[in-house]
Amino acid sequence: MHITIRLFANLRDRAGLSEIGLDLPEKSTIAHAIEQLRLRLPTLADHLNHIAFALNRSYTQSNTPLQDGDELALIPPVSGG
Amino acid sequence: MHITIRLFANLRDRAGLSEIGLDLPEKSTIAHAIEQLRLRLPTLADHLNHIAFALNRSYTQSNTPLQDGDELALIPPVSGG
Amino acid sequence: MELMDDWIDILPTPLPTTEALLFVSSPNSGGIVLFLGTTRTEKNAQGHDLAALDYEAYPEMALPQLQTLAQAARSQWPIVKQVILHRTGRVPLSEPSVLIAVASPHRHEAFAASRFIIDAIKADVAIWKKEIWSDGSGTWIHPMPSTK
Amino acid sequence: MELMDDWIDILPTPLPTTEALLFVSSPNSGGIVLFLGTTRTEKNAQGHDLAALDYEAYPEMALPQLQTLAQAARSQWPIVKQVILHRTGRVPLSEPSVLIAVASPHRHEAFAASRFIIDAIKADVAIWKKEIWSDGSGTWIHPMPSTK
Repeated sequence: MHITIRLFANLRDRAGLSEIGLDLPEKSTIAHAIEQLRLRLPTLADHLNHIAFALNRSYTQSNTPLQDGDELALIPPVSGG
Repeated sequence: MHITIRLFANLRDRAGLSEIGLDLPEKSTIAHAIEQLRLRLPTLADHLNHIAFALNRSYTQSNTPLQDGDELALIPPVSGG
Repeated sequence: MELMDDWIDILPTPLPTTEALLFVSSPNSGGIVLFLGTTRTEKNAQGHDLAALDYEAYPEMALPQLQTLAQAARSQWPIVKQVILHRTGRVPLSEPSVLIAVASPHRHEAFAASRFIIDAIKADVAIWKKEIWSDGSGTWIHPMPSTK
Repeated sequence: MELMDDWIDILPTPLPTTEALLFVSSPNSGGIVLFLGTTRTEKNAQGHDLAALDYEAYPEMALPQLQTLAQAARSQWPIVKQVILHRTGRVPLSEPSVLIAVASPHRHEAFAASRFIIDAIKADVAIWKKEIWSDGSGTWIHPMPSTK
């Protein structure tokens, strides 16, 4: 399956990308996707420890299974307002 | 001595006056002035029970002695804002 | 006592909201709270609609009271700038009768100070309102202590 | 769900304060609270002045989050009208990055609701700020849970 990962703020700046596509085996979870991302973009590795996950625009946990076409957003601690 | 009494809101409307001068014996207190006022303006009598007193623009008690030239304001319950 | 940073007045004209917000804007402020007090539509026991409010002040006392309130707010919170304006005379229902604007370093201070100021105005300051009904009659509002 | 009584948006332009106050004005309102979030001047460890803020949103998520917050406020307080606007892109220090306006029947409701909304925005909504310093360098602000 294919998912899209969206990057914001410090992650986007570090990666130089706001979006990245990942191909993953069936039954992968968010945690599996993050492992793949660490390999593909090692520069992000140090910044993936305090993030939250939004799957298709709702917060969720890292053990959530993914489906083809999902949009997974990595949400660093927010600072709006 | 001579003092000036200032009237506001319902008291001013009832009296048809915003200000009234009173001549009082020496050593009169605010309470004495109010007794004089009841005699002079009986229409106010029913409305003098819940008022506060401001002597020369500061709140004070009814046993406060008056001095010549004082401005005594009768302050009905306030409703600004 | 930072008098140039406080704008306090009793005015017979519509309250200048835009000017108040400009006045409190400051590079030392992290948050601005503006409070506008307005009056709701209402019917009286005779079925008449509330048409307007008439506000009367004892200005020689009320203005120093507002200034004292401003100082009391400064003694409790680190206020950068503040505005306290009260309107007198006839006020249409849609227009504010009182305006409070507070700028402070952190937002909670501006919320707390502006709420303190409006609560104190309603409790203590020598200003009265008369409800004017659609038939032209008027009712002075003099809340008894137990109803406030 | 009273959607016409809520104005909620994320905008790349200066926030329209006057329009927001007009929007919430209503004959059913007894008080309006407007909150404007601004940023204080500051120096970094290198002695550079804070020059501006850059705000970035995940708009497809942040906008529904703001709408959910508006509904959460309505479920807790009898809100007549409300506005929640957040600015994105470069924001000069003197200009607000966030605007909340709430009109309610009684003043305490508008104070409580506007404070609830700004606190929730800062805690949960997918928006980030980067401090831009006078030497052109930038620092993303990602508060750790313990420092929030």
